[in-house]
Amino acid sequence: MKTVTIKLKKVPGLYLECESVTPDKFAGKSLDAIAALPCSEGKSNYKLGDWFEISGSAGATAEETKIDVYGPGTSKCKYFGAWMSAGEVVINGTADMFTGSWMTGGKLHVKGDVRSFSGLQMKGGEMLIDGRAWNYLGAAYRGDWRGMQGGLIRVKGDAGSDLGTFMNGGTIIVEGNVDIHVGTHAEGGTIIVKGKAHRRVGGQMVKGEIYVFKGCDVMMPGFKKIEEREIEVDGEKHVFNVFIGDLGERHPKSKGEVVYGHLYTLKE
Amino acid sequence: MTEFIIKNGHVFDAVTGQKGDVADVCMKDGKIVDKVSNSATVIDATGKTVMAGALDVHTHVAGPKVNLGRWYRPEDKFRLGERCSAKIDPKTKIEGGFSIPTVYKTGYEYARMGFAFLMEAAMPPLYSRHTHEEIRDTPIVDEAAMPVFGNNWFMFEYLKNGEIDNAAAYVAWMLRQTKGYGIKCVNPGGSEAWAWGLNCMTVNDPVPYFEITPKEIIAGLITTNEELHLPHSVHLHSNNLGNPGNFQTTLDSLKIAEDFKPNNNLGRKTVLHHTHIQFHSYGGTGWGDFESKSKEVMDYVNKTPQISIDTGSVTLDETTTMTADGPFEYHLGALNHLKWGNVDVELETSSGVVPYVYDPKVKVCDIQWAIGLEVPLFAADPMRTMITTDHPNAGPFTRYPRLYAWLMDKKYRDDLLNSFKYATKVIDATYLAEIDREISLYELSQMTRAGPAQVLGLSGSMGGLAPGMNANVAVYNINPDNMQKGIELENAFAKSAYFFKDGVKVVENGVVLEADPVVKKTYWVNAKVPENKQVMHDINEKFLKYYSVSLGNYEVIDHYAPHQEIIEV
Amino acid sequence: MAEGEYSPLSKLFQKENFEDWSKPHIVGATSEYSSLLKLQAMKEGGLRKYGDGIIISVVTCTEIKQGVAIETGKTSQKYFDACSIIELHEDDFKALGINHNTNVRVTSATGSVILKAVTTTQSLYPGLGHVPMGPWANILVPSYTYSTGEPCFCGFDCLIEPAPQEKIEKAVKLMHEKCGLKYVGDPHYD
Amino acid sequence: MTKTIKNVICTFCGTLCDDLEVDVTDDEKKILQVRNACAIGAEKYLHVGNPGRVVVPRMRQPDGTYKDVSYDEAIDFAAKTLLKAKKPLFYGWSSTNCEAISAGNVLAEKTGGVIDNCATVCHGSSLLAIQDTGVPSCTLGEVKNRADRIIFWGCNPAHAHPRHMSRYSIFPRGFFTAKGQKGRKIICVDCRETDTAKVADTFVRIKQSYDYEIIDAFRTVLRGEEIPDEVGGVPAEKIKEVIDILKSGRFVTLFFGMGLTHTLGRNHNIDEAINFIRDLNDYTKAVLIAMRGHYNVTGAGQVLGWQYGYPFACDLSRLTVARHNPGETTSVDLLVRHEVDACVVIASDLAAHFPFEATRTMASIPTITIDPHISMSTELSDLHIPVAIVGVEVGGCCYRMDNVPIETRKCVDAPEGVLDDEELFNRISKRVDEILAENGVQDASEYLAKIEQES
Repeated sequence: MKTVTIKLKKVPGLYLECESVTPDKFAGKSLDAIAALPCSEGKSNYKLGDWFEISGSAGATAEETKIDVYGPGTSKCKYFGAWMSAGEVVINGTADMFTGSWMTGGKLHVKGDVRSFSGLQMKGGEMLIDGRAWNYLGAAYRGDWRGMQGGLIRVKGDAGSDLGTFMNGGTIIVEGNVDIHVGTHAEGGTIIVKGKAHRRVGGQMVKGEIYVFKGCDVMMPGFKKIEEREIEVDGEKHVFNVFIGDLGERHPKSKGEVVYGHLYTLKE
Repeated sequence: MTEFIIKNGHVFDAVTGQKGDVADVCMKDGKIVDKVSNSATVIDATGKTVMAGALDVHTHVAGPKVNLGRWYRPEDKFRLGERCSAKIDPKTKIEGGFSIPTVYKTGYEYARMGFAFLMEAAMPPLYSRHTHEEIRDTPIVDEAAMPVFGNNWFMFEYLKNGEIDNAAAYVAWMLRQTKGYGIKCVNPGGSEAWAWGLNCMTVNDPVPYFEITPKEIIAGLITTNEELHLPHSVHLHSNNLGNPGNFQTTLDSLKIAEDFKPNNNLGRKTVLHHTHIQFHSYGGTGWGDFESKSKEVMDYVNKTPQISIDTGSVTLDETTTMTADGPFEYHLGALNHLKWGNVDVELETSSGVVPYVYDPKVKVCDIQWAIGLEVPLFAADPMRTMITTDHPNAGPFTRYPRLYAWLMDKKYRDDLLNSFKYATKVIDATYLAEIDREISLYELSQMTRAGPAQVLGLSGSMGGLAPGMNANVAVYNINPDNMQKGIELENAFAKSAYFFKDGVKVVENGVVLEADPVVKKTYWVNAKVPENKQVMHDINEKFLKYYSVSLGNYEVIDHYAPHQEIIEV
Repeated sequence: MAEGEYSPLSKLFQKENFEDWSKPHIVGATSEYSSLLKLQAMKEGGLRKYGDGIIISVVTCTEIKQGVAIETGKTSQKYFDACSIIELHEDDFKALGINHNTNVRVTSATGSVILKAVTTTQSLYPGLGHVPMGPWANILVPSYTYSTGEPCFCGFDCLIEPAPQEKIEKAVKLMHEKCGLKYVGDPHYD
Repeated sequence: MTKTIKNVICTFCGTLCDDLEVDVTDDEKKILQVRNACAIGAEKYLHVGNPGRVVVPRMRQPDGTYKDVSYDEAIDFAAKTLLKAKKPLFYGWSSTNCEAISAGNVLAEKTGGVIDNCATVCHGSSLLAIQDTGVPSCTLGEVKNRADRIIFWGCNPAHAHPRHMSRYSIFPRGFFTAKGQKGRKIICVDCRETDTAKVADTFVRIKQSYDYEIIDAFRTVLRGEEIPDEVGGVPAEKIKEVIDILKSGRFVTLFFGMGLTHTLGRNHNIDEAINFIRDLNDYTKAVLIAMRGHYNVTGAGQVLGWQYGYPFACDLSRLTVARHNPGETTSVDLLVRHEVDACVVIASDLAAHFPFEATRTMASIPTITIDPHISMSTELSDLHIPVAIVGVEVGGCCYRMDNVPIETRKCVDAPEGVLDDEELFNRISKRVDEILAENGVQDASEYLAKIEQES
């Protein structure tokens, strides 16, 4: 696993779009070829070399390439690891919007926070966020009914609103608390929230599982409690209240009986 | 204006009868001429194919439902992660959208494929100002739009009482107000029934409250059309679109045209044009035993000379269906549970927009694709058969080159047919496997140039290379002697070597040279009818009581169509 | 208010009265969280007293007077009268201990301004106030948009404290001071 | 003697009433009388020349005063500011005609800006919801002729659209609704009992910011499932009663406004309302219409739609691709996150209607305001360019709240020497081309690179 280290020279004035900071774009390139990759701030088109000090060497293929990102202004850089399919990206600090969006594989580790629209329409791969994540984590692009299809997103801190909108598959685990609208329009996949949800959990949900350990303030009227069951979730065994939901939404039939979304809250 | 001469290209033109023989085409002051002075710029077209500018008879490129489609499909500009929005040529504007392109992309892509004229298929009269604004902003290609009359309250009353001269006076007034081109009839009676959530499934279902059947509406509209000697025939989208077993309704609708004769002095020989006939030739009782009935429908069409059709072939892409047939879009939305848009227009029509994915792995979509190719291959008279995809319903117009390649190369289409997951089921349900016919370049020029020009009544100025016609000439890198096959043929049609619009070189090697060359015209028809007090009284009364817009603000003034081409009839 | 700094009120929302919610956004944090505070306060017997003021939820909507005043002119007296008011419910007047048409200081998570408290013909429920859309209302509106682009004009919480002596600022002067620009009158409207 | 102009279109709110009559003096200089207009419309026509009207461009000096400058100076300053900026914001467009918007889009593409209209602070959430679930809608004439069940959810037409109720929704006698108000059942759902609620038959008072839960309860009852006995301050019996009223109607219409778009959940409230109307279509005909605020905010979205494909928040700053990310490219987010370094406010008042966080950023970056009157934004901007008022001094196309285009009429001449919007944008675009040609560069990004090399 070859490592390329890039360090931001100065904090961008407005913001920086670094779509080219992905193992796929770095693989098999020399240092000055990497430095020639494009990045832009509004109208002005720059080269990666203008903004980043680049060292180390890139692997032959994307799997063998690891990218370490340092620097004070990473919180103003967008599209880190977007459309990456393999390899590893480690961001030591906060990353701005669209981090790891349209990701199909590989590992993305963000040591700080991640702003909105990260992990958008993810198909595979793994994303680990040590800080907090903002809104639309693992959601779908505006207007698209095919949301996140696979992969794993793990957030150690809190997450914002609209978590996993239009989700079709994959798993999102949030250790902290979550804001409104969890798993809206979900059609599959699993969302595990170890903390507390504010309101509107599982609105318009068709299929899929949502675990909210500390429950939510106001339950959706469309959810009905059916039973209490012990389930093993993310390595821990707990007894959960099981709700089926959103009864206001249209639910398909598969093999004869109707498919519902499931909402689990801890039984204390 | 400069002069051009295109030397020794293989010319295919049905108007002058040239079937690929090497000849020169001369252009001066925007018109085709016999010869030019030696100061003309020479274009060497050796080993290339030369045709007139193509005409698209039926496409949804401008209007309120097209724009609702653009509004509510941002992912169409961002298709599957790779951006479908970019600035392709140095001088042109940013182009956007795959199934519903923005007006700039529409104009530039049609020019790159060598198209000179587009017919906007459905224009709600109340929104005609919006349609004309979009037509004005579409660069390069000439355009016209057909207002919809099949569900108009005035037409219901006049046709119910058989007052043909009142109906003719109303249609003439409406064409002047909306700067429209001809009579479009979508799901006659059905869209008005949809205002109460109902529909007319066959030709004899009466419309709620107005008690008129689609058969009477179609017959009345044809009579009115011939009474006014309009350049284009009635453009029909019959009832029961898209349901299995609807080929019977289609045949009933086509039979209505038997006892009518064309009556105009613009060279039109047909009385009824049935559009996107692929959607109307389905057999079977449900999606399980869904099969192709294109043979039965095309046998009837080949027998009756006064009917013309356009195919509406499926191109197996993720696209957006949009039509003035409100009830059909609601049922399609209930079928695939995707986002459903709907706009009902007061006193006039309704419309619906639903995305649809023609997935090669789904049996029904493959059969629809096969039907879309069988229809032109069964056609006996290419002059009465036009190739369209009812853009964007069956597929985006940018797929026309692939459609031509499928029709002109049997191996290219059979490879796809046999690659389907349910290939055996599809082959049993359709005729495509047995058809060996390959469309020739000459037949293609009839289907896309001379045929549409004749049906639209424009054969005097468009669709051919005879002297005096408009200088719309397309040159493709196709050598008829050793014609490319499959994907190369498709790419050759997609990027024309040269394209001249009204004598101005607009495209060279697939690159559009200027952002907005001032060559675009808007066509509309001004039908002269005697003064009719009764109709004007009805119009004033209805506008006062039932319209939400006052009569004084209904007309589309000249400011919306700066370069007009008025056809006096 | 620089990045990271809070208005006095939002300190209240964050720390004392309910669990520690870490905000998703630092500047202009929404105080919609604080409807949690109201929820909690309502459980404890309805009154939302805080110091000598009360906490209510505020909505900003359009008004016919405000619409007409826009056409008269944004610097006209009619616009000043139409937009620098806050409508409260009778119980809230009693809770504040003031009578109608007195000035109050209204503080939200992102700003505070002086408005005139008036009664309304369009009845509210206790705990809901209404400020007509305008420059005064938009000093209070938090700019957090939940990543949809739409700020929260309806349903943010404010602390209302009686301030009979203080004067309501004119719109342009208010804007200049808050933006840190030197206010110099203009012949067009002074 | 006076001249009467008929069928004048009132250019204030989204209802776009087109039956006004304006009396003007013979030399078409002054408006004397307006008939058939509501209070707001009348005020607009009778106070065209009020003290706040400006006729010469004003440039802000360092000491805070404004000095009159000529149009050419103003246009030169505007062109240079936009070219120097890395990412200019073009906000507003809702109170001008569609021709000016097209001309403005040309300028925005040349200078790589973000084009955004008033929908971001008005019905932006509705447009996001339409992008998720589509919109079953119709024209206002269909409502007038057929609707017998009307719901006003979170909107107050008595105050915001005064003539809407008498022209389209409650009182008119249409083709199938000859009994007018008697033949219709009006339901008003809001957190305060507005003046519209006083006209309605049933008023449902809900607790503020619980719309999403209540509509979900409506849909659950519609599917025949059980709901808790009290949702968002509304008892379950009330919900069932409203559902029965709606199911018994032949044509249900839902009008919704700021009550749904501005409260907690934003686009999801309208997403849920659209799904509710779509479910109702299984029982009876149901449509919904958004109560758009300004008279041409719909037109701004339509022009941007057919030219670049998006309803609002269209980011052209990459000069080669048009992008749309509400939450990133919308005006409030751009200003609050300091992602734009120049701003053009056209035909709207940013400072008065944006949260103060965003206004403060606008005051700190070079700003050009294009507005006929003095407003909050003009006092915080560096340059104020006056233009003619659309609908009074200039014609042009505008779009009503149900997307119907109507051509506005010119009643009086503009004051001496005042340009109209379209003319102004064409001249700025020409000036931008001249500057690019002088520096021998192809487009704005090369111009910026050239400047950075020199500095």
